Amino acid sequence: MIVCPACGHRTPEGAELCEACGRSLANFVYRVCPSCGALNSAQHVFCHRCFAELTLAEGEEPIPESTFVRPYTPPIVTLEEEVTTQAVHREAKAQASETGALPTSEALPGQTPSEAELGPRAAAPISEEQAVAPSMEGEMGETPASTEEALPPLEAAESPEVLGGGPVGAAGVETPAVQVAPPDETQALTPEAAANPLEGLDDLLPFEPAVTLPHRPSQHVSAAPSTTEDYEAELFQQVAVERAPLQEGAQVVLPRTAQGLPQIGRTILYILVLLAGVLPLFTWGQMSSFVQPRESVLALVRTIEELPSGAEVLLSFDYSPTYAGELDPLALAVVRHLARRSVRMVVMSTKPEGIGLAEAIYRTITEESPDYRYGEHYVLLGYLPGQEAGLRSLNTALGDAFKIDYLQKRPLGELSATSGLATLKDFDQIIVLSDDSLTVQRWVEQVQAQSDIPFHALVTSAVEPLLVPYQRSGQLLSLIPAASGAVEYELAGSVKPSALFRSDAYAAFFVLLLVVALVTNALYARRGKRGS
Amino acid sequence: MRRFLPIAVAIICGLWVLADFFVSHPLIDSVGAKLLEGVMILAAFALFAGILNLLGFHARRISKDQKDWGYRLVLMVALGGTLIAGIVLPGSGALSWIFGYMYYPLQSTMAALLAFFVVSAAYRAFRLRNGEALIMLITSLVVLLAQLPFSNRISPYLPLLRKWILDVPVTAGTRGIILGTALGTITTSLRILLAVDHPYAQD
Amino acid sequence: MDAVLQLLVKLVPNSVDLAALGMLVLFLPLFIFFTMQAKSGKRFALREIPAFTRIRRLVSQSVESGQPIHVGLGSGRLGSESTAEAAMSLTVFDYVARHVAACDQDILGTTAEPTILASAQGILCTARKKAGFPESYAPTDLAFYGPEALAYAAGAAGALHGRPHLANILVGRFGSEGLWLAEATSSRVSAQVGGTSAAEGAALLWASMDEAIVGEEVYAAGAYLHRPSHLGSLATQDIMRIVAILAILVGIAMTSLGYW
Amino acid sequence: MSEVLSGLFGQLSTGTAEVIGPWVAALLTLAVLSYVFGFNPVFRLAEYLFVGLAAGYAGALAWNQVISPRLQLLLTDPSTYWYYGLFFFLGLLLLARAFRPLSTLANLPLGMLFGIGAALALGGALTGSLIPQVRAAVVSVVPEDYGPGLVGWAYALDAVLLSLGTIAVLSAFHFATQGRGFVSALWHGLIRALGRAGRVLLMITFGALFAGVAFTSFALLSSRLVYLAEHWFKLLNRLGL
Repeated sequence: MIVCPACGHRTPEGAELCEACGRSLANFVYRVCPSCGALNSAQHVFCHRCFAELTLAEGEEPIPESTFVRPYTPPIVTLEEEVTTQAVHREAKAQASETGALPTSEALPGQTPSEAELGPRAAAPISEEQAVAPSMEGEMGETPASTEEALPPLEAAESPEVLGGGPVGAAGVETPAVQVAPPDETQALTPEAAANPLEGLDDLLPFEPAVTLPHRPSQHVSAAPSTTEDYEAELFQQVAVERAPLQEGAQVVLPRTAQGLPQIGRTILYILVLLAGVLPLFTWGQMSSFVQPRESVLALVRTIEELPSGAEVLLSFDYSPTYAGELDPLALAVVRHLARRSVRMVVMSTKPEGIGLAEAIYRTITEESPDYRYGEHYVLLGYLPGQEAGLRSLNTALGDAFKIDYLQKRPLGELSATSGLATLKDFDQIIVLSDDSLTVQRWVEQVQAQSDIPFHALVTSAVEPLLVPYQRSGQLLSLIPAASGAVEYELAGSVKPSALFRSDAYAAFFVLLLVVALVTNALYARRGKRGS
Repeated sequence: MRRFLPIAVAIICGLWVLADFFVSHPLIDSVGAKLLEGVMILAAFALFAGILNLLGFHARRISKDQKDWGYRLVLMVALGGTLIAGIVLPGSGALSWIFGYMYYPLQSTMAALLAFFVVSAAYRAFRLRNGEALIMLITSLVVLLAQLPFSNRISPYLPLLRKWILDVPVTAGTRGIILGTALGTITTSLRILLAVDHPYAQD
Repeated sequence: MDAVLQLLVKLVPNSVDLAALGMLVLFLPLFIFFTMQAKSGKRFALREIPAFTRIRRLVSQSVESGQPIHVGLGSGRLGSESTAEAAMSLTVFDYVARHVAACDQDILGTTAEPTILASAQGILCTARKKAGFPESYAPTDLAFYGPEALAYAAGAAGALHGRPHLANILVGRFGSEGLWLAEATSSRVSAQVGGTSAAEGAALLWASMDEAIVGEEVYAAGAYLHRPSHLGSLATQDIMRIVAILAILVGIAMTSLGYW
Repeated sequence: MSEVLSGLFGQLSTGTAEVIGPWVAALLTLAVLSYVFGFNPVFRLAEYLFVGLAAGYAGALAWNQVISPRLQLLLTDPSTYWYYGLFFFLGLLLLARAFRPLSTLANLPLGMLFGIGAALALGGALTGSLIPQVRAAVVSVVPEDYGPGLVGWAYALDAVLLSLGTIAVLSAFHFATQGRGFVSALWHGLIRALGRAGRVLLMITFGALFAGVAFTSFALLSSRLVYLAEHWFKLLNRLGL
């Protein structure tokens, strides 16, 4: 398959003239990738799309590298010709968008129909071919010697020095194909055309993955530039500095700051969030009189109130220090409530750091109520490794999973809080505090489903939405998001308040988000109006 | 050989563990368990390779451009110090001091920075560029409002609405995502197990 | 026949496992058939996923402007259940690395998982070698931070600090650290593209990315970028999707009519 | 050597370390919160410190819990635990990745990780996600199954929405677009319509999850601020103010 460099039409192998525009195709050689079918320029060793090695056809010689730095002689295109080829090109495009369907053999994933038609695979060879052409022509010795001298080498034109070192973005690759105007043609250009040499060309020069061109260090030309070269360099620079004409459908990549927040806006926003956070330290819980506990919290409070004194509750602190800030207040409230009811608590964790967090909470409890003692009223069992398998082992025998306790390293039978416990079935309630949905899921599947012990999950607000189905199915008796849950629990269980005053902060945060939503849309609407 | 051996190992180990997954047979089970333990050991070694990379990365940067050398030095000293405290001096209390007074506050405050980032992300995400953004904006504000401890007071229907949203559309959404992910995971794993893809076998 | 069944029941005692095995038997021939087809050059049209188009453009832009791209590979551990997701993040890295290496440009990859680090180093080394610049390969073009998720986000944000990068491409397993990283670096990159498969992380990345990849789309990265053989997987997924939908519909009908 | 060091540290820890500790913690918290004013030197110091500590801590954990106990087993009873030697060898090959000439040696352990991981992912996706989630989506849509009267109808409607919603979200991920022919056009039209509904459900899901994370992260920030306030409060107390 040969792709015409001027109009992009695909002509069967071996043809000498393009079927669509009639240009000579004598100098164009392509390689079809054996694994993905993409068209590659002759000098490619690896497919530009799938990176498979391109095999050489029989008798085909690998193109020597030295040809790449030969002087560049562009195909001579008169303006008239250009217009016609463009027309053909547009027609083909219109056809493609009319039918809408992608030709299955050519469809590229992830591209709009028009792009797939002209996209990298078809497009790359076009502009690339113009770059290859000179080398081929040079090889065949058809180029008149005079043009060869008059024109700057391709590589030099591409090198950054000529571009003035400025960031050129997409222009860098597209323009080498543009600077092709040969000297005699440049003079023939009409004034309008000279003013914007790219006019009408943008369709012809699609956004091309530059990676198809192997990078080679530029070879510096030692000779002083001729006047034509100067003129061309200037022209090229003009073109390069201008915003590159984008292919239809391509997006202009705006700097992100233009779409999002500038740094100053960011700082203001962050200070507002910080203020919302410190607000309760000054207002000290003005909103707390509005707090009204929801059903799920009330259910847990009722359950604990109804427990006989001396009942056994298993608590599992399955959260990491990252989320301790949210779960600690609720854990403290629940443990305070349980301690007031003189319920016996057995504490464990399925996360290594969890037991340390539990220890800190119980230190607070023993400070507050000194007659609630370790060993007699509560025991820390420790960390239970093994995830699913670990939890399953609790079902059969507690003593297998934990031989000694965490703080005093004594056998469980010696401690009065655990002496009567054999398996999980001896617990009246199980309360799990967790920061990920998977852990709660495991508890439900491995423990709750096997033993039917009343089961409560206290989780971070972030994972609560994912666990709601378990509450609906009745496997979780209560599911409490910790942030608001702590505030509600302190009120409902009338335990010593330590998180209640945070309700001010939560209210402020919601108002802040509401304001953010309004402001961003107001600014967006204004910018949109100005833009139109 | 350089590519053949790793591919063969991948296929054999993979198929063995897959068999272990479905079939219970003493030989398969015991070898399978050993392979899983091996994965744990390899991950630990990989971690040390990662730590070497981290040290090398920053040492190289210090020697190359000398910028930020102070910060990089702090990183390397902290890393080395913690490693020594944990490996050479276990049980001296040094590690638990580092954990309690340095690591824990740093970690939990880094997590707290998410509050800022969530708000600045909301600034972009809440912009009504299309219908999708509108749906997302309304849902998140309703769910957030109903999450507040006084939502009952605003309207008794608010928590009910939130519960319904989480019960029906959100459950459907997450279930759809999980099912789709499962399909993708299965084909991706099959590609590795059948050696269609072998990203590990590099020259 | 009976003996075979009995052996099967004896070997696979769990009913879920049996159903799963049945699914696998259904999957396998489809997968092999479509992958063979894809390998022999058969193509089919895919719906557009803007994020992948964007990644292609960003890579071209990076090569042209010389600004490196940062690829975040996430925290999916190889050798655990998140291997598939980790493999897709490596596929995306492979795509970026090969294109960037062809022009001997810089790239930065970061990961929270050391097993990914070792794997990505191999990929980058091969890419540099194939492009003809083996001497440009440096193992430290890939950085490991972590393994704690937030330490990764903090470390990667620090690594992006010195030099302006063109884009963040975050594909793989990400939780809240994805949002952390994206927002902390948003003023220093001009585009952010990425996604993850789990719902929690996907929601956050959707909010913070310019173009987001959601859920199953993560596993399509290879087919959309540079691995036509992955088209076979997508065809299999599409068919199995329909099988799953039919299973749900039939199940609902049977349950409602009281057969189950 | 190590006894001397730990003795030294033990003496320190009883006195100074416990006094310095809370100060270090409070200052580090402030340093991280200084991010409000952008990437400033104080924040960057905390950032690099955190990265170093996290890596060191994980390394110490991996050594103490994974490598060291197995190394001891291998050294005491090599005939039973020979396979640990094999895995240690493979682990060392993994370290070779950092050195260019030996780089390819790491392919072998990586192959093992990929193979086993793929098997686990495959098994997990089949038995842990695909089958249970399909089963969970199979629910009765007959109102009588849920209760009498309007309540039953409401629940049945929910069940219908839930199942249709799951199907819609699933079709939102469909990759192929229309091929040739009428049947294909019809089929893909249906899938696309369902997929559009699925996108809406996805957005609702994302909105709800985003709200959850927003609330959690704000609670974390609030906790850190309360902690700081308490720290300064205690300090003022101690100074007798």
